[in-house]
Amino acid sequence: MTDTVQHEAGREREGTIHLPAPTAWPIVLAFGVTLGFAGLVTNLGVTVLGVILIAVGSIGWFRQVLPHEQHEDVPVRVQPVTIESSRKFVERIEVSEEHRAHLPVETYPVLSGVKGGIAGGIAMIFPALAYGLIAQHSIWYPINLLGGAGVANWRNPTTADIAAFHWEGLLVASVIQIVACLLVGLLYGAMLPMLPRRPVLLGGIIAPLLWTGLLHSTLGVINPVLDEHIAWGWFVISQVTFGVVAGLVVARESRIRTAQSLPFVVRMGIEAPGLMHDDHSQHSGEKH
Amino acid sequence: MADQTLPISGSVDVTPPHAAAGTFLERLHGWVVTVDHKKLGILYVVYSLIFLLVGGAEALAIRIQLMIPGNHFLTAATYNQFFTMHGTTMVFLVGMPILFGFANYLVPLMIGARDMAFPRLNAFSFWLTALGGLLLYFSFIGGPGLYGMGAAPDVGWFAYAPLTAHVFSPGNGTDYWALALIVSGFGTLGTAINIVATIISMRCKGMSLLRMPLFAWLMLVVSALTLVTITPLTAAQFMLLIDRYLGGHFFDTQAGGSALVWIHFFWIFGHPEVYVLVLPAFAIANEIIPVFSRKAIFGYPAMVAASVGIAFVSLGVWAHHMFTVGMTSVSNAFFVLSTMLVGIPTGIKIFNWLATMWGGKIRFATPMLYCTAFVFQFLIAGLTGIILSVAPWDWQLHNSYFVIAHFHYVLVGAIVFNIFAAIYYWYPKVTGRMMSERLGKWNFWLFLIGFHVTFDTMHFLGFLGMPRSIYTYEPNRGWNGLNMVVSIGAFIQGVAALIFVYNLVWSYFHGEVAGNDPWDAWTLEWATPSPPPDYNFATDPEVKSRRPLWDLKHPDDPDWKYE
Amino acid sequence: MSAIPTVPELQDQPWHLPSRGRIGMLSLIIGESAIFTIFVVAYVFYIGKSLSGPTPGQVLEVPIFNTICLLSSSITIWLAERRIERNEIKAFGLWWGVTIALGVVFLVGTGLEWYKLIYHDGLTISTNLFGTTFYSLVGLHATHVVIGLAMLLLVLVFTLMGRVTEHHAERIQVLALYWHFVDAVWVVVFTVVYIVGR
Amino acid sequence: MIRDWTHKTGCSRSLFILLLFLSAAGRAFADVAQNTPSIFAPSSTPSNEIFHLSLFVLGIVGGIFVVVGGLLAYAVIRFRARNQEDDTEPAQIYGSNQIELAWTVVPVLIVVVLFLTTARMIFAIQDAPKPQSALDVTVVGHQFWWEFRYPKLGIVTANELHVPLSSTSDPKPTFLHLLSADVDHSFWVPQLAGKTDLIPNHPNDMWIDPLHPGVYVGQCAQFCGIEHAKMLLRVYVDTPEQFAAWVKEQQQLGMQDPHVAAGRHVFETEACMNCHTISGTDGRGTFGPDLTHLMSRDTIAAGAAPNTPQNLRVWVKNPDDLKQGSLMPAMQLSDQQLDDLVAYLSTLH
Ligand code: HEA
Ligand code: HEA
Ligand code: HEC
Ligand code: CUA
Ligand SMILES: [Cu+2]
Repeated sequence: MTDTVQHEAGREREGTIHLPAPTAWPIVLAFGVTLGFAGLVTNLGVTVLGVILIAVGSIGWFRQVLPHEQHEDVPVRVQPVTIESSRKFVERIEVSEEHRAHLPVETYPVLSGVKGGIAGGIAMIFPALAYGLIAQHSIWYPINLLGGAGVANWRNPTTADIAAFHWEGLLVASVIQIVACLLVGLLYGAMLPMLPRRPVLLGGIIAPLLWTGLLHSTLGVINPVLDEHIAWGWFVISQVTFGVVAGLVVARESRIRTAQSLPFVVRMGIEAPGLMHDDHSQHSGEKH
Repeated sequence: MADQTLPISGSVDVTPPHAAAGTFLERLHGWVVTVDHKKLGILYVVYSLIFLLVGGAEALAIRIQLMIPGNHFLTAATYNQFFTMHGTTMVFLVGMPILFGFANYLVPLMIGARDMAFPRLNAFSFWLTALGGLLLYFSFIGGPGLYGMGAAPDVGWFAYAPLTAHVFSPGNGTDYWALALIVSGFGTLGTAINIVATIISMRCKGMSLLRMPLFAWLMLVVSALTLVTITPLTAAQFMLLIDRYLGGHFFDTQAGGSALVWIHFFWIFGHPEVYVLVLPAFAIANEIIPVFSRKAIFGYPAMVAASVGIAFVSLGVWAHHMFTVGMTSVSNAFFVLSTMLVGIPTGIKIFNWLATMWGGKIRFATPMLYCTAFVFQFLIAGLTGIILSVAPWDWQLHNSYFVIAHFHYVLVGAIVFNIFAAIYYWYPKVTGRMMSERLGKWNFWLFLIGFHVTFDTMHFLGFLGMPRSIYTYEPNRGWNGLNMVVSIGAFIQGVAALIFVYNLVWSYFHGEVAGNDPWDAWTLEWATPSPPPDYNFATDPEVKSRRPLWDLKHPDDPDWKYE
Repeated sequence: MSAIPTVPELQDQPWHLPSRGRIGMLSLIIGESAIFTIFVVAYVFYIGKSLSGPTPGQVLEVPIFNTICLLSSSITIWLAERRIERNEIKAFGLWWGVTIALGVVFLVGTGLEWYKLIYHDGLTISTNLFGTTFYSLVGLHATHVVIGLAMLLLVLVFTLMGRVTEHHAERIQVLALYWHFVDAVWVVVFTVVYIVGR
Repeated sequence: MIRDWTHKTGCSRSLFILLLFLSAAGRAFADVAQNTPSIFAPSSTPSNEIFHLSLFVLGIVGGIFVVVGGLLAYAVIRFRARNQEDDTEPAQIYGSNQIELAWTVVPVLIVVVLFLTTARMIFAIQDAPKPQSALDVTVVGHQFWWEFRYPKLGIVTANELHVPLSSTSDPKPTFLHLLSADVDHSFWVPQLAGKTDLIPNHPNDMWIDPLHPGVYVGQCAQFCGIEHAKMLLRVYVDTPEQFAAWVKEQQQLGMQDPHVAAGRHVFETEACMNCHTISGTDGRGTFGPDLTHLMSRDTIAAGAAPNTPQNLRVWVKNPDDLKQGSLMPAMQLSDQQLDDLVAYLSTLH
C-alpha cells in the first residue's frame, strides 16, 4: 500500500503510539469481490452489486490512505517487564581430563575425506578392470555390470553382451562411481575426525567389508543382473582397494589442531559454551 | 535483572483497548473493522477451528457410511460431495488460514514489529479468505443457481478434468469449487505478500536474518513458496471457468484439449501446497521443542538451509502423484529421484529436533506432548511417503487407502497435532490464561489413540486393495473389520476434538492467570504482557542473538557470546 | 572452565531494511509471474493441437506498432520516475501522461486486433484450442494493462490536482515497477504468440 | 522376462527372513477372504516383481524407522526432566557441522540405493518388450463400466475380462491397450499388476501374465463420477482349453430363440438398441455394454449384482435400485414387457 519511513506508524508521541486506524473498507471490498464472483453461479444481479461494492470499497480505501494514512493514537503507560528465569544456572558439558590419555592429539580436516574418496575411487578402478581383462577378456565387463542398474533395455543379457561396449553402460557406471565415491568420501570426512585413531583400518578394511556384506545380501533386489554375474572375491578386492587408498590419503593429510587433545564431544564438532570457543576467544565472540 | 544494554521492555497497558469495551455490537464492529495483526490472527485461527469441526463432521459422516459394507447412511452423490468438501475444507479453509493466523499473530511479535507491513491489506486478505469459504459452503444450499436444490462440489479436491467439464458435471458444484477457491486464493496471495514484506522489512534493530526465530524463517519460506504455489491453481481454475462459461477447450478432450494438462497443473500447485501446510507445523515445533527441552535449537543454520532446500526441491516433484497416468519410464525415474531427495532435508530436520531433545531436560507439558508425537508421526508419514515415491509400488498403492493413510498421517499426525501444540503453547499469550493441563492430557491421549486406531489401520486397507473415493464396498473383500476399526478411531478423535473445544472455552473464563512468560521461553513475544497491548512494544526492542530473552535471563552466559 | 568472551561490536550502527513497498510489489510480481507461466505453458503446449481452423498462421498479424508503443512506455515511465525524484512535478506529469497515452494506444491496438479476429476471421474463444489459449493469454495480459492504466490515471489525476510531491516518489516507483513488469510480460507473450506460435 | 523370485530370495539372504515373514502375513490376510485383492498375494510377473521390491523398500524404511524411532524413544525416556524443582538449565549446545554432514550423507546414500533399485524396476516393467505370443486386448473405460475388445479375435465384451494362463515355460502375457470414452478411470487388479489410468486422448498400455488360474477382482481406481465405487472389475484367468472354449462361444452370433421373440421385440422397439448391441438384431448401440453374450457373465452392471433373472428384471426396471446414478435410464416398461425381456435376455448365452 503505502511506503513511509520505517516504523513511522510506531513513533511515540507524548505517551501515545500511532497505529493504523481501524477501517471497514477492506471488508467492503472483499465482500464486493466475493459477490462479483458469486454472481456467476447465482444471478448476474449479484455480480452487479459486487462491482458496485468494489468501486465503493476502493474509493473508500483510497481516501483512507491518500493523501495521508489515517492513524489513531493509542495511549501507553510503560512499565518495565522483568524478564527472569527461575533456572539461574546453566550446566556445562564436562570435558573430563582423564580420557585424554587415550586420545590422539591430532585429527584430520573434514575435506580430507573427500580427497580420499576421489583417490580411492580412482584406485579401485584398476582391480576392477584387471578382473575384467583376466576373467572375461574385456574391460567393459565390470563397467557394464555397474551400469546395468540404469540401462533400460537389459533383460537377461548374455556374458557376451556384458563384455561388449555400451555407451549407456559407460555413462551410467561413471555417474554411479563418481557419486558413490564422493559420498562415501564425504562420510569418511565427517566421521574420521570423530574416530581418528586408525583411518586405514577403519576406512580401509572394516568399512569395505561391512559394505560388501550388506551389498551381498541385498544386491539380488537392487540389481539382479549385477548380482548374477558378480565375482565376489574380486569385488571385495576393489572395495578394499578403495578403502585402503582412501584411508591412506586421509592419513597422509596434514593434521589439524596439533598439540592439544580433544575430547569426543569436541571432535564431534559440537558447538557449545565453554567448548571450542574457549580456544578462540581471543579472535571474537561472534563465530559467524 | 534486565540488562540495560538490551532494551527490550514491554509495557502494561492500563487503558483497555477501546474495542474490548462497549456493547456486543460495538465489540463486533471492532472485530470487523480491525486492522490489528493480533486480532486478525485470532480471527484466522477461530475461523479455521470452526471449519476444522465442520470438516471433521464431514469425515465422521464418511466414516459412518464406510463402517459396514453396503451401508445406506449417505447416498452415492452425498458421499462424493462430502469427501470433496472434506478435503477442500481441510486444505483450504483449515490448513492454510490457520497457518496464516499463527503467522499474523506471532511474526510481528517475534521480530519486534508493531504490526504487519500492510495492515489494511491484511484485513482485506482475511475477509477474502473467510468469504471464499462461506461461498464454498453456500453451494450446499445454493446449488445450480438460486432455483434448484443444493449441489456441493463432488469431483474430489483434485477435480480432475474432464470430469469437471460441463457434460460430466452439469450442475454448479464445480463452479462453486473454482470460484470460492479463486476468491480465497486472492486472500492467500495477499497475506503471503504481507508476511514476506513484514519479515524482510519490519525486523527490529539487531535482528539480522540469521538471528530471526526459526518460526519467522519458516513463515518466510512458506509465504515465498505460497506466492508461486497458489497462483498456478488460480490460473488453472480460471482456465476451467473459461471452459465452463465461455466454451473454451483447455481441458476439452473432444476438441484436442488434454486431461493430462489439468493433472499437471493441479499437482504443480498441489505438491508444493502440502509443504506449505507442513512447514508451519515445522515452525511450531522449532519453537516448542527447544523451550521444553531447555536447549537452544540444534543446528540453526542447517535448519534454515533445510527449509529453503525443501521449498526448492518441492517445486520439482509434482509428478509423483502421476506415476499411473502413463508417463515415459524416464520421467517416472526422474520424479522418483527428485521425490526421494526431499527426504534428505526433511531428515535433517528430524535429526536436529532429536539432537535438540538429546541432553535436555524435557518437560512434558501438553504442547511438548503434541510436538513429540508430531516428530514420531511425521517420521512414519515421511517414510510412507518414501514408499509411495517408489513408482512401481505406487502403481499398486496409488489412490488406495494407503495414500489416504499417508497423507492423514502428515495432515493430522503432523499438522493438526502441531496446531494443537501451538494453541496450548500460545493460548496464555493471547488470552492471558493457561489452558487446563488436566483436560489437555485427556485431549492429547484420546486424540493420540484415536489417531493411531484410525490411520494406522488404513495402511492395511491399502495393502488389501481398497481404493479411495468409494462410497461403499463389497462385503466379501476382507475389508469389513478394518473399516469398522477405522471408523471407531475417528469417533475417538471426535471426542478428543470436543474436549479440546471445551478446554478452549473453559480456560478462557477459568484458566489460571498466565503472566507474561509462563513457559520460561526465549523469543520476543514473551517479553510483552499477556495479552499484548495494541502496539506490542512500547519501545522498539533491540536484539543481539537468536534468543534475546535467554540473554536477559542469563546475563553472565548470554548467547551472543557464542553465536 | 569458560574463558572470558569478548564483547560483541557495539550495535549502534544504523539499521537499514529494504522498503516494504518494493518488497511487497516484488512478491506480487513473483506470484503474477507464476500465473503467466501457467498460461504461457498452456499456450505453448497447445500450439498446433487445434482440431479445426483458423490457425495462427492464417489470421495473426504481428503487432509491431503496438509492441513498440508498450515497450517505449517503459522508458517514458522511467523518465517520469527520475523527474519526481528531483521534484520536477511538471515534467513528471508530462512523462506520466505520455506513458498513459502509449498504454492506451496499445489497448486500442489490441481491441482492433480482436475486432478483426472475431468479426472478420470468425475466431472466438470457443472456436478452437488456438482461440481459447490466444484470447486467454492475451486477454490476461490486457487485463493487467487495464489495471495498470487505472492506477496510472489515478496518479495523473492527483498530479493535476497538485497533490503529488517528491515525498511520493517511493510509492510512484513501486507503481512503475508494476508497469515495467507488465511490459516485460508482453515480451514473453509476444514471443510465444506471434513468433514461436505462428 | 519371467524370473523365479523364490529361487533368488531363497538363498541365505538374512535380511529377507523378516520380510518373508511379513509376506506370509500378507498372504494370510488374503486368505481371510478369497476375494481380497491383496497386493501381497501377487499372481503375475508385474505384481510379483513389485511385491519383492516392496519387501526390499519396507526393509529399508523399516530400518530407518527402528533407528530413528528408537533414538527418539530413548531421548524421551532418558532426557525427561525428573526433578520439577531443578533450577538449572542443561548445557546449551548449538550444533555441529560434522554431525550435520554425517546425517546428510547417510540418507543420500540410502536414496541412491533406493533410486537405483526403483529405476531398474520401472524400466523392467514399463518397457518390457511384447512377445509374439502375447494376446492383445483393448480396454475402454466408460462411466461406470468396462468394455473389452479383442481386436484379433473379433470379440467385444464387458466388465469381465478373460485371459489365458501364462507360465514360465510357455509365456502368454496379455497386453492391455487402455482408452477412455469419457473421463479418467484406472485399471487395477492388485494381484495381477499395478494400476494404469485410462485417460481420454491419451492411450496407455500395460501387461499382465497371470500364473495361476482363477478369478481376480479389482475395480476402477480413479474417481470417475457418482458410481465410481461400483465400477468393479473381474479378470478370469482360464486354462488354454477353457480360454479356447470361451473364445469360440463369444465368436458366435447372438442366440435367436423363437420362444422369446416377444422379448426380442421389446428390445428392438423400446430404445434399448440405441445403447446396446446384440449381434443378429438391429441393436448397434455402443453407449452401453454389448449384450450379445450377456449370459456368459457372472455379474451385471460392472459387478453391481450377480447375473440372475431377478436382478436383470430389477435392473431393467430401474437401474438406480442396483446402482444409483448409472447412466442407463429406467425405461418405464410394463410388467409383461419386463418378463418378456428378461426371458429373452436369459437366452443370450
Ligand atoms: C503436509 C502434507 C504432506 C507431506 C509433508 C508429504 C510428504 C511426502 N509425501 Fe505425500 N502426500 C500428501 C501430503 C503430504 N506428503 C497428500 C495430501 C497426498 C495425496 C493427495 C491426493 O492424492 O489427494 C500425498 C501423496 C503422496 C504421493 C502420491 C501418492 C499417490 O497418489 O499415488 C507420494 C508419492 O511419492 C508422496 C510422497 C511424499 C514424500 C516422499 C514426502 C516427503 O516429504 C517425506 C520426507 C520425510 C521423510 C523421508 C522422513 C524423515 C527422514 C529421515 C528420517 C531421513 C532418512 C530417510 C531417507 C533416506 C529416506 N505423497
Ligand atoms: C488437514 C487435512 C485433513 C484432516 C485434519 C482430516 C481429518 C480426517 N479425515 Fe480426511 N482427507 C483430507 C484431509 C484431511 N482429513 C483430504 C485432503 C482428503 C482427500 C479428499 C479427496 O479425495 O478429495 C481426505 C479424505 C478422507 C477420507 C477418504 C474419503 C474417500 O476417499 O472416500 C477419509 C476416510 O476415512 C478421511 C477421514 C478423516 C478422518 C476420520 C479425519 C479425522 O482426523 C477427523 C477427526 C474429527 C474431528 C477433528 C472433528 C470432530 C467434530 C465433531 C465431534 C462434531 C462437531 C460438530 C460441529 C459443531 C460442526 N479423510
Ligand atoms: C441411454 C442408454 C441406455 C438405454 C436406452 C438402455 N441401456 Fe442398458 N445399459 C446402459 C449403460 C450405460 C449400461 C452400463 C451401466 C453400468 O454398468 O453402470 C447398461 C447396462 C445394461 C445391462 C447390464 C449389462 C452388463 O453387461 O452388465 C443390461 C442387461 C441392460 N443394460 C439392458 C438394457 C435393456 C433391456 C434396455 C432397454 C429396455 C436398456 N438396457 C436400455 C445404457 C442404456
Ligand atoms: Cu471409473 Cu472410477
Ligand atoms: Cu506430493
